[in-house]
Amino acid sequence: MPGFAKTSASKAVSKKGNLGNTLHDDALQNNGTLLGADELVLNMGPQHPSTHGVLRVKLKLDGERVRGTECVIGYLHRGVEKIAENRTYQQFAPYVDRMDYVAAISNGLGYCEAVEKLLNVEAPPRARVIRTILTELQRIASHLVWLGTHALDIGALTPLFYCMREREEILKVFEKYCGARLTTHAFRIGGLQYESYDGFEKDVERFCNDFERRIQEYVDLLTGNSIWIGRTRNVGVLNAADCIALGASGPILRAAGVKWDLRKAQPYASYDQYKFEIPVGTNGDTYDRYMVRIEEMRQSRLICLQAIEKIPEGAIMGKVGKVIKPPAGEIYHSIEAPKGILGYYIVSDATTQPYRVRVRPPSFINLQALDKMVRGHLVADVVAIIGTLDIVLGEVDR
Amino acid sequence: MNPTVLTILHFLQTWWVELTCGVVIVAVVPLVAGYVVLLERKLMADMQARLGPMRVGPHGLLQPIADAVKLLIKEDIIPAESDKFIFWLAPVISMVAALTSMGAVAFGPAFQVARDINIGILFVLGVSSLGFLGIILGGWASNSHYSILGALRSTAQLVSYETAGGLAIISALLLSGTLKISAIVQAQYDQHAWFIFLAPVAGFIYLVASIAETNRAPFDLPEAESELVAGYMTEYSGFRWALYFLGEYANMIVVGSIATTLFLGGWLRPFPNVHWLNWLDFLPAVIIALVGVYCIYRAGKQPVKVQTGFMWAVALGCFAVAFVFAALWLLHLFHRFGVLIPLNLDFILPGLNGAFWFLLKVSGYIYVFMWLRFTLPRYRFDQLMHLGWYILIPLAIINVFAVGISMLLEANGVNRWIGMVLTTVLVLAAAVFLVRWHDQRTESASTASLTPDSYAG
Amino acid sequence: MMSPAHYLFLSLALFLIGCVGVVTRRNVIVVLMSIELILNAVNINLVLFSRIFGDVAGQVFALFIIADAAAEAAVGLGIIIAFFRNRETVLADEMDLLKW
Amino acid sequence: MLDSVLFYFFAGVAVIGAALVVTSRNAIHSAVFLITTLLATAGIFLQLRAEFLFIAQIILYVGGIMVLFIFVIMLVRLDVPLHHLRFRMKNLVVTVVIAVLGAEAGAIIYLARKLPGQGLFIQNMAPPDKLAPNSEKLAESLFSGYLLPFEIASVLLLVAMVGAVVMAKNKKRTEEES
Repeated sequence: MPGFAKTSASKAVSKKGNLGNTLHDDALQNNGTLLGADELVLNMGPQHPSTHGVLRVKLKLDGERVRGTECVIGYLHRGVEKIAENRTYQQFAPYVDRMDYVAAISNGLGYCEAVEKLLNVEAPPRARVIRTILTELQRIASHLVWLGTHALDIGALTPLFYCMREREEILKVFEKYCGARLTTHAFRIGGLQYESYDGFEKDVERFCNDFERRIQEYVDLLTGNSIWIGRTRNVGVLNAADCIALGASGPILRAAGVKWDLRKAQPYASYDQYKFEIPVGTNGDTYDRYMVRIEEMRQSRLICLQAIEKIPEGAIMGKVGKVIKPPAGEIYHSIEAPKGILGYYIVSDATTQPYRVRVRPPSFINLQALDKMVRGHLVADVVAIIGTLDIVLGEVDR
Repeated sequence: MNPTVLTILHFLQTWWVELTCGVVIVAVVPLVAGYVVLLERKLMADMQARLGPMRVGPHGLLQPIADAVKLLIKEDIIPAESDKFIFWLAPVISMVAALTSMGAVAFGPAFQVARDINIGILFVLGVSSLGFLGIILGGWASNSHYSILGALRSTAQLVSYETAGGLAIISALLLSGTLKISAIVQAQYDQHAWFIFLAPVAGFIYLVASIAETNRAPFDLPEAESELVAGYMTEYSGFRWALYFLGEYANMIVVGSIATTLFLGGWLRPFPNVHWLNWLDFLPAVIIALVGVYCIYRAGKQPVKVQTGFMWAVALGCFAVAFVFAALWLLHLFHRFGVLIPLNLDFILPGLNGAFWFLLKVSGYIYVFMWLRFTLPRYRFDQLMHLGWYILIPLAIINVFAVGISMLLEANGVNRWIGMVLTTVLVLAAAVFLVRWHDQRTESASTASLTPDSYAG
Repeated sequence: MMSPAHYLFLSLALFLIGCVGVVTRRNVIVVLMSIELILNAVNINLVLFSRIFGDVAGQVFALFIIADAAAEAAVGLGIIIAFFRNRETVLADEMDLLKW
Repeated sequence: MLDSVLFYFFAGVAVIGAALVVTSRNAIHSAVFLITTLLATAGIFLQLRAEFLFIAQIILYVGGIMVLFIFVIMLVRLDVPLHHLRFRMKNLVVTVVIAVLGAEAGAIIYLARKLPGQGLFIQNMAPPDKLAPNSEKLAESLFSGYLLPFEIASVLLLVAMVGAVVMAKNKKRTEEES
């Protein structure tokens, strides 16, 4: 029965809400209908198992059908962009890791390349190849976290643990390389601080060889499963025009059929040297996004395999002084992070500290699409759609 | 002697098996439920490439007790705006219903509380279905949106799937021709087949419906943790929450028992009519003893001395139980060869053996539940309702007719198995048709902006 | 051993309590529930007589009454929902559209 | 002995429950107490050897009808304070009821003194095995002698179902959809 319960928005936050108790003295004024036109406001989050952190979504429901949403963000706001104005360029580099903490290395790559562009230096080829390998591993790790949590949101318990098992291997590589697993701070402006360790290629190769088989395990569990298809197909459809209008990028855009990947369109690091495909979907629904990300993991694996074939010898640090003092000016540099286009806009006033750093976080912009995607769906779909957007609240709130 | 005492003694003499069973149900089922939880976690861990609880006791064997203690001493939180009376009452209803319905379950030919009611299976069904009053009332009383959404989902789901499950049960009841539990099992003995083989579709429908009735994945929408936090239990904590949990797991055992009684031959051992397989009656003792042997084998590999001791203790326990089985068997033999022992324990051996097989089958059934839970994603609410109303219920109705037809055919001299296969094929064809039809329907509906309301389903 | 009078007294008590509910309560849903009480009291009588005479007919009619109660509840609650949707009340004395 | 203990227990629960149904202010509480009463009545049925009715009462009444009630109470908001508008003759009705009950009780006690073991006070009803096996007997009766009423009852239920669906359906929404 539609609209089984009604409380107006103000009521939901006031002390009321017992649907049908004798305690309400304002029932007469409010004329509380439960049936009919009015909506139930459900506060989803900030403490909720599947809002991926501290996202709060106010859902306006009719029965279980979503009539509208309102995202409340900022619970994890730390003022990263403001902090940048009081740190030197090097000092700020670790902070960017804390934005998208699921894909810290990608953040670091974007920032370092942006500053390098500002300084007009280039990292040496060896550094760029190692950066590429680590970033692609990070992309796989990020997609694994996405897949596990997304499947968990839809109710499949097991893929999460399989995904974490593989991610663990990647994190071990990171740990061996730079000592940290999550917020790695692996790159430095101008190149790398650390040489790759002995057996780095072998580790990556072993992981990649295993990984094809492991992907097949997830595919076996999910892709052909009729419940999974039922839960994801035609859910949260976002077509190409909408994606472009909302600025959605990354797998969301590609699932809608737009073949846009900065790794191909504006190659950075050493992506121009490798052959890989850009997987695209057709419908732009949750299932397509799932397929696109699964395929992206396969492509990342191929990139890694190609890259470890020929890591050039040479220096790992470019010609960057101890004190970074870029000329006055501004720069925008963007990379294809696992979640979409990650851009850094840096304004320099020729001091050691940036005048302003502005981040274009993919999660934040993709989150805009939520309202459009969930309207008319059920509560359960909201969870699936939040999962498929692959947001990280550290990046949304910064 | 005092007449009152005599009355009481007489009462005890008549009802001691029933009383003991009652006490066992009330005292042991919670513990068993705790261990079912542990088993579930262990199985889940095994399927997910991890270890599961390992800290409390060797291999986490004491985990349920630790959990119970933790839940007991936890602060009892009652939400401020909740309806206190019903908030208090709801979990109790949930658990009492599950435990009461267990009273009529026959765990073996000798172990049943309500031994001779001639509506046995209906009693189990009806009383266990009262448990969801606890869910709906608890969801309402907690004064939380998540809770009430969970309660409403639960109501709609239970009403739908109880219909399908009831129709599936009718198929089996047609075959048995009685509602009495012991007579149902006897009918399976007399007809030389478990009813799952005579009405496979009904068995399958009951499996699905019972998963939905116990709110287990993939039908765990009322408590879907990723959507409704914990559904109707959101506001519950501590021991009240534990009561819900207990009720849920006890309910699993109840539906397992119903399925075992109706479809899997109850307490009958495999091939009960084949006499050269009579050695299977030894199997319970042997299996339990083998578990003991395995424990001893594992005991040597334990890293800590305490754990080794514990394993030995478990092994000794197994041996003791196996010995009881064996001793009773020996007594039975003595009896047969004329050595008279004054105790009349005749009913106990078949009783224990029956209980062993019965519990084994119930465990198998519950294992299927768990396996599905670890494997499948969750249905969405409208999909759940559609599955119930558009596929399972029509299929169950068709199946009732099919079973009736096959019985008529048999009465008219057609070989039973031929009739069974024919009707089952027909039902399966109907199932394929239903699924196809429903897929087309949903495909055309998904293009429309709004699908019909799901609660009305 | 209980005599029929005990059961009849119980039945009467339930019947009268149900009547009180029907007459005094304003909430239509509670009125419906009171009607269920009355039907229930009748059922006790029917089952009692079936027991006294050893004739199953009384139970058959009790079964019919349960079916009737189900029908009544379904339709009654349907009316209440429809009414509530239009007038947003379930109180009997506010259902006064015909009292003009 | 056991019989009368059971009877007084069930009867007491039923009557107290019924009284609470009528007096409690909260409709959900009323429903809960009605469930209690119905379950106690089911116990009485069991005592009267009507096993099938016992379980029918539990499954149909408690598991079906009462759930419907609770569902509707949850859907419909019932929380208008009741104290400012009360039925004027409540006290009168209650007095009448208590008077009738008292008169009945008095009559019973008087008659029991006067005619022990006769009429309404017969000690031995028909032998219990006359109704056993209950569900079989009931089914025979239902599907032979009372087949027509049975079918009429099923038609009644069907009509009620259709009527309930038609009435509860939200017309606005259906128009939107079509």
